[in-house]
Amino acid sequence: MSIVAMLDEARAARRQKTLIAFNAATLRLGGKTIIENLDLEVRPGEFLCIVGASGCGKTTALRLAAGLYRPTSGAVTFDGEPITEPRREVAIVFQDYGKALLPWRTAAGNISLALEASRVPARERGARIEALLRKVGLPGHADKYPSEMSGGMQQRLQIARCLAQEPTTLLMDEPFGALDAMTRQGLQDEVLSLTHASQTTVIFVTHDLDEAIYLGDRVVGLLPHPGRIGIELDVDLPRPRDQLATREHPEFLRLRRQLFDFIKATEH
Amino acid sequence: MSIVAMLDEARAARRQKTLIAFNAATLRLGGKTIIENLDLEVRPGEFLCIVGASGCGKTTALRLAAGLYRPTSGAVTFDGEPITEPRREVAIVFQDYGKALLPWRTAAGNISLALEASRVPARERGARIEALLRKVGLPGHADKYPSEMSGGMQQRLQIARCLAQEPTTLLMDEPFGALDAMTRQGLQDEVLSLTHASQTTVIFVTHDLDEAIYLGDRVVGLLPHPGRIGIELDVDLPRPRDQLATREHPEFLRLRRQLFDFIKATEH
Amino acid sequence: MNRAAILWRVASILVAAGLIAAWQLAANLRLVSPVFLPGPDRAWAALVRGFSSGDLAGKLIGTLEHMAYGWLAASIAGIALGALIGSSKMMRAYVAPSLEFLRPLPVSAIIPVAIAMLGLTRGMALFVIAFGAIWPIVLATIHGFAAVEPRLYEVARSLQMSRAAIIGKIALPSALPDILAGMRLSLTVALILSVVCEILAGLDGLGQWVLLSARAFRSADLFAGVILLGATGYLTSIAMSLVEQRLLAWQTAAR
Amino acid sequence: MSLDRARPLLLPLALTLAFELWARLTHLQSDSLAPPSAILAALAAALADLSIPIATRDTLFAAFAGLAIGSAIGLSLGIAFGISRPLDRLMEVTVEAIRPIPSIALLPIALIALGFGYRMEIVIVAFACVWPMLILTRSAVRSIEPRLMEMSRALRLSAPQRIAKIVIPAALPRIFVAFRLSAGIALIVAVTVEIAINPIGLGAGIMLAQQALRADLMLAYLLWIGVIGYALNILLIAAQRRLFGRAALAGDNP
Amino acid sequence: QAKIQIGCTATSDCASAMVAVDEGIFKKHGLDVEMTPIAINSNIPAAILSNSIQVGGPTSTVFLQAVDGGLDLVAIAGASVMNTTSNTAIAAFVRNGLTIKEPKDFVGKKVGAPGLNAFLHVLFVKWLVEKGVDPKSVNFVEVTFPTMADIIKSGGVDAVLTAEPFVTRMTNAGLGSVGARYGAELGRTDPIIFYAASRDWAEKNAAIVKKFREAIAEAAPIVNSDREKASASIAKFTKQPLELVKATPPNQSEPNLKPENLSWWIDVMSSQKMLQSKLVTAKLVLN
Ligand SMILES: Nc1ncnc2c1ncn2[C@@H]1O[C@H](COP(=O)(O)OP(=O)(O)OP(=O)(O)O)[C@@H](O)[C@H]1O
Ligand SMILES: Nc1ncnc2c1ncn2[C@@H]1O[C@H](COP(=O)(O)OP(=O)(O)OP(=O)(O)O)[C@@H](O)[C@H]1O
Ligand SMILES: [Mg+2]
Ligand SMILES: [Mg+2]
Repeated sequence: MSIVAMLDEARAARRQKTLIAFNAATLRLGGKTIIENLDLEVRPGEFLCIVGASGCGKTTALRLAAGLYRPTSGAVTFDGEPITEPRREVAIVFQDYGKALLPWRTAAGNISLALEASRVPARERGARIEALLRKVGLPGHADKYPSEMSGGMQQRLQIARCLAQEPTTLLMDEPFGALDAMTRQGLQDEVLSLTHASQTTVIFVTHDLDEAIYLGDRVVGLLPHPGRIGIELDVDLPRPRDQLATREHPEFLRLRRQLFDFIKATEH
Repeated sequence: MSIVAMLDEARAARRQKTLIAFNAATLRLGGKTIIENLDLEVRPGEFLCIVGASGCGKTTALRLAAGLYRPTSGAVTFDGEPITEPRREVAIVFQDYGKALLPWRTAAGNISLALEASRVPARERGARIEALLRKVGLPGHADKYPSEMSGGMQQRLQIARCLAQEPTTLLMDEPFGALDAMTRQGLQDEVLSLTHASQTTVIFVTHDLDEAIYLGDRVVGLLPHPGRIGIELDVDLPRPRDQLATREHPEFLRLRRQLFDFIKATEH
Repeated sequence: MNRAAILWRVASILVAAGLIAAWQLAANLRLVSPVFLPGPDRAWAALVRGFSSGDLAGKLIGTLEHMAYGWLAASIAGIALGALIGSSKMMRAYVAPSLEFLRPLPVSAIIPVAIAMLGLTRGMALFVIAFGAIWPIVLATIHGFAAVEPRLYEVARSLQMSRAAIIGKIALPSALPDILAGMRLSLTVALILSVVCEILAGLDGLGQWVLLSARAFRSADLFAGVILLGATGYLTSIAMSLVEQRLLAWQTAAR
Repeated sequence: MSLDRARPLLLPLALTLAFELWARLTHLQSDSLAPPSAILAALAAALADLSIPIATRDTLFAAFAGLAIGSAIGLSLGIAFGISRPLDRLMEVTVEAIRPIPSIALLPIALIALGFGYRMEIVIVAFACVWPMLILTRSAVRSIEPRLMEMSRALRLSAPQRIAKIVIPAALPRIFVAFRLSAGIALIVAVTVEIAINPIGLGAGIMLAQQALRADLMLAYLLWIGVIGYALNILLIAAQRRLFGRAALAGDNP
Repeated sequence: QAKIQIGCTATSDCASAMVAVDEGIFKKHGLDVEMTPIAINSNIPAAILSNSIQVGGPTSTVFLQAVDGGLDLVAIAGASVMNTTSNTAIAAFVRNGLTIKEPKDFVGKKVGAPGLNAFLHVLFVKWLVEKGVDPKSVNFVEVTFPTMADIIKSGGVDAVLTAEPFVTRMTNAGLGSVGARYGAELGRTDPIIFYAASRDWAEKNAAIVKKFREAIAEAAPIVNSDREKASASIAKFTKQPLELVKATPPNQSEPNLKPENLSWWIDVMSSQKMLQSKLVTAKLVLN
């Protein structure tokens, strides 16, 4: 076996193991270090949740993974290659949903944008848009403009658009922040089943510890000033998860307490 | 006693009892009835929480109380008079915090806006701004532009601006939606102690049932399509509330379950 | 940052130099009669001659003065007018239509009327320059006012801000990018109109120089004037950029 | 209702009346001013003998053709400069130095290169229309909500898609302002070129009236140009409403 | 039928061509002529060069400056010359409240000329020089004919260089008085405007030039003798009211142009530093 072939094999193996990797990634913005020396690997198909105090750098880390920022030093790689630009197979749900929707397009039009981007023929779009709207609980709202929708509806619309992209990787920044408990639980299960079925890799930022544990294969807690990893917990809860059973699972409660203590300690 | 005097007295008594009143308030927007026949009275000094499924009309109801919408029929009164315009003693925390901040002013400048509006002399502003920033957990961020702040930080900045107004009535629309558990609990207690000390009336919209019960004197649950009252619960929990004790109180758990069932039933 | 800015400027000047070289080539190949299109070499020589032996410097200063005053007047009046119309339904109903009627009137046709009403004075010239240069600012301001995020107006209402405060603290800053773009446009309009006024109303300035050169078929002199106008335009635009950078710092922070 | 409609006319009517009174009282005698009644009479006469309608056709043809060409160029450059910082910086000196060149100074060259007629006028109008379009479009593109641009990157929209689906709709209200401004400028420049050189259209009419010392006719032409500009503006705003509906909602009302 | 376009400004100087069109004289000589109104006289050389017009009527000053600037133009026929009538029509009109008794009273005054370095201005400067006044001591500004009355009335300038019918109109309106009949005092008979073409065109179309000359020669006497006809043609071409045209005699038409007729202008303009090269009169007129 030649060395080249061996190296190739080794690379393939590594690739198998990590899809997105932060290697000592550091980001400075406006003269301040927002993220410092972040090391983090996300495996293909993994559901990774990021929690942390407000302003600790969760959004920033997600933007690095999305290719919207480039690290000042260190590297962020996707499938072994440095990320320089957003990729089509990666969908991003922005935290400020109100700003990420096209105000001049209806709900259907906003979803259609993603379909147009991946050149889905016009006649197929209608049916897919309808299916997606139903998935996020917005059937019958296709003709509303974002300005005529409530905050939670806008947020769900943004999620629908990201799903329309049929991404292999989903980056979600507090996607359920504006939703009531029931709607939120419904969407949690929706996202879980969708990503499980298609083996989608997810990085999920949330401030809700229960949600992080309920959804994640792993939960990472960030420390602020500058953002770095403070805790990393593997979630060994059986799948499929269940809103009642999982949340009452002793392991769930143990992890919850652990995370809670971590967050509490980071508060100034 | 003359009839006029009697009527006057009766009115005074009623005024004592209600500060904001919805009388069969109905609102139609874009051809749809968003709120229908809403009857609701808020007493002075009361802390009223509104919950409900996403898109059920919570924000709309709050905007009616704020005077940003006028009812299509029925009336919304403040202190006995119909509300036609926002009042200075009523502060509003908007749900879409990102849009409600002036992007060309720093954090300090955004708070200063409220002080300028109530003609606080320039030399007093600095100290008050600093105190307010500390109160919402943003000390040292005075010179940041909103675009340089995280979602949660922007949300807290908006709250600080509303507090700067020194309102007698606070209308808050999911003010803590983008905050992590710890920051959120801190601010909950902050708001509770502030409003209690100054006898501020609060209408508080949230999708977090625990939060609603923890904070409120009363919780109202809205039903969607069109928005109307579906449940009304008085919260008989001792004050001051406590993050640990209150949340473990049996009455808390009972109310929580009741609300949860209500919300669950409203979901389609 | 600073070094990058200088490098960019140098690169930009190189691009312009390339165009000048193309102009020289066109002149050398006599694509257009040299009587009408002199090469940059001849234009430059005429420029040097104009400064050393003629009174080109005086003419330039005259034009700069007309431009500056006219532009200032247009800016102040334009922003005020735009703000009034943008924030008042009444003004929109009663005054705005009349403005739309005045807007397309060409300055060259206005001048005789202006002379008849105001006499052959500097005031007349400044009025005419301002009249022509006001429109980009008025339109941009009106639009800027209309495009303010509605949530911000609601914030202002709930703070019970006075109308003046709403204009000064919400609408104007929000419209500032639009207004500055309008002012940038009207700066060049003012420069062009200064020249036109000098030509049509016989005021002293580059316009006269250009006119007399054109009449005497001294194209090199004419292009010396044109070069000065270009240089003036570029320098004022740098000044505008600096102002924009300062006033719109928040916009760059957002990127 | 009818009163509502008349509101825009109130101010001009009042001014006209004042002017008429002033002209009567002072026994106005001027070669460049005339009382409104005389102006209206001259306008009616010139409309009746078709000299104004024909001139209007000539002027509008040149103005529209120049406007179309100029704003297309200005729009594309404005979008390109707005999107690409490097391009903008590279072209800065060139653009800013060419922009202030008054076309009136270059008229003789244009005349010699293109001769009398539509061609010369169209070229000059187009030259003048490029700049407002370029500057305002560029600034409009720059102030698009950054999150929208990020979203378009995340969706990996191709460059043409990004321009057609995000940039232009987002900048549309401002682009329309620029277009309305350009339309006014096109009319102004067309008439100016006609006054100075080109023996066609409304400008030539003004010129001849001026030289014939027919102040009333000259002002009638001016009045007519105002009417055309006004109508043009109303038309543009109506078109804006129709074509773009909500997208242009942020635009201003007439 | 050879087709040519003739470009003239709205004055009576090209009356011979206007009459030739109206009376069918051009047609008789086999020329299909279209008259093009030109706004500003100094545009004529450029219009000729772009072939928008083949023949134009530039003033002597415009023509000589154009040739001096390098344009290859030739005069092909005479149009109008100064004579006693036209010379007395020229005046420096002074506003009320100011009296001018002698030339040096103009020193330090603001004088409006309808075109700087154009016909009336050059003549006036020549007159000042002849009367021993330094033209630099007079402050000249440009004032177009239609605005003269308003500007004189408002006192914006002290005097304007003008011609009939403006002199009479302004006098009748009581706006001031004639300060100097400098045209009459100079008493010249040199050409005001003549027909010119590009040398290239003229040499290639010698036959057309010949016909043109014949037609002009036939029309000129009509202009000079039949004021009715001349006025009608002028009014038609310039769109000026007929009464206004009739009120002033048209400038004298003179179809013959000799090279030496231009030498006076060359001298005057050279002394006023308006010409930079040495012009050879023989080359300026097509023989
Ligand atoms: N463009 C910027 N320039 C300067 N500082 C910035 C910028 N963007 C973010 N920051 C700072 O970086 C830190 C992290 O911000 P980030 O948005 O990543 O927080 P977060 O963890 O997402 O918080 P939240 O939960 O409130 O959304 C904050 O302190 C913020 O002020
Ligand atoms: N301007 C409008 N025009 C038409 N419909 C509107 C408008 N604003 C809101 N709606 C509709 O009114 C309903 C209630 O909206 P509202 O914003 O009050 O909901 P909400 O209870 O605040 O929901 P959320 O929790 O998601 O913020 C929604 O169905 C929405 O589509
Ligand atoms: Mg965030
Ligand atoms: Mg809401």
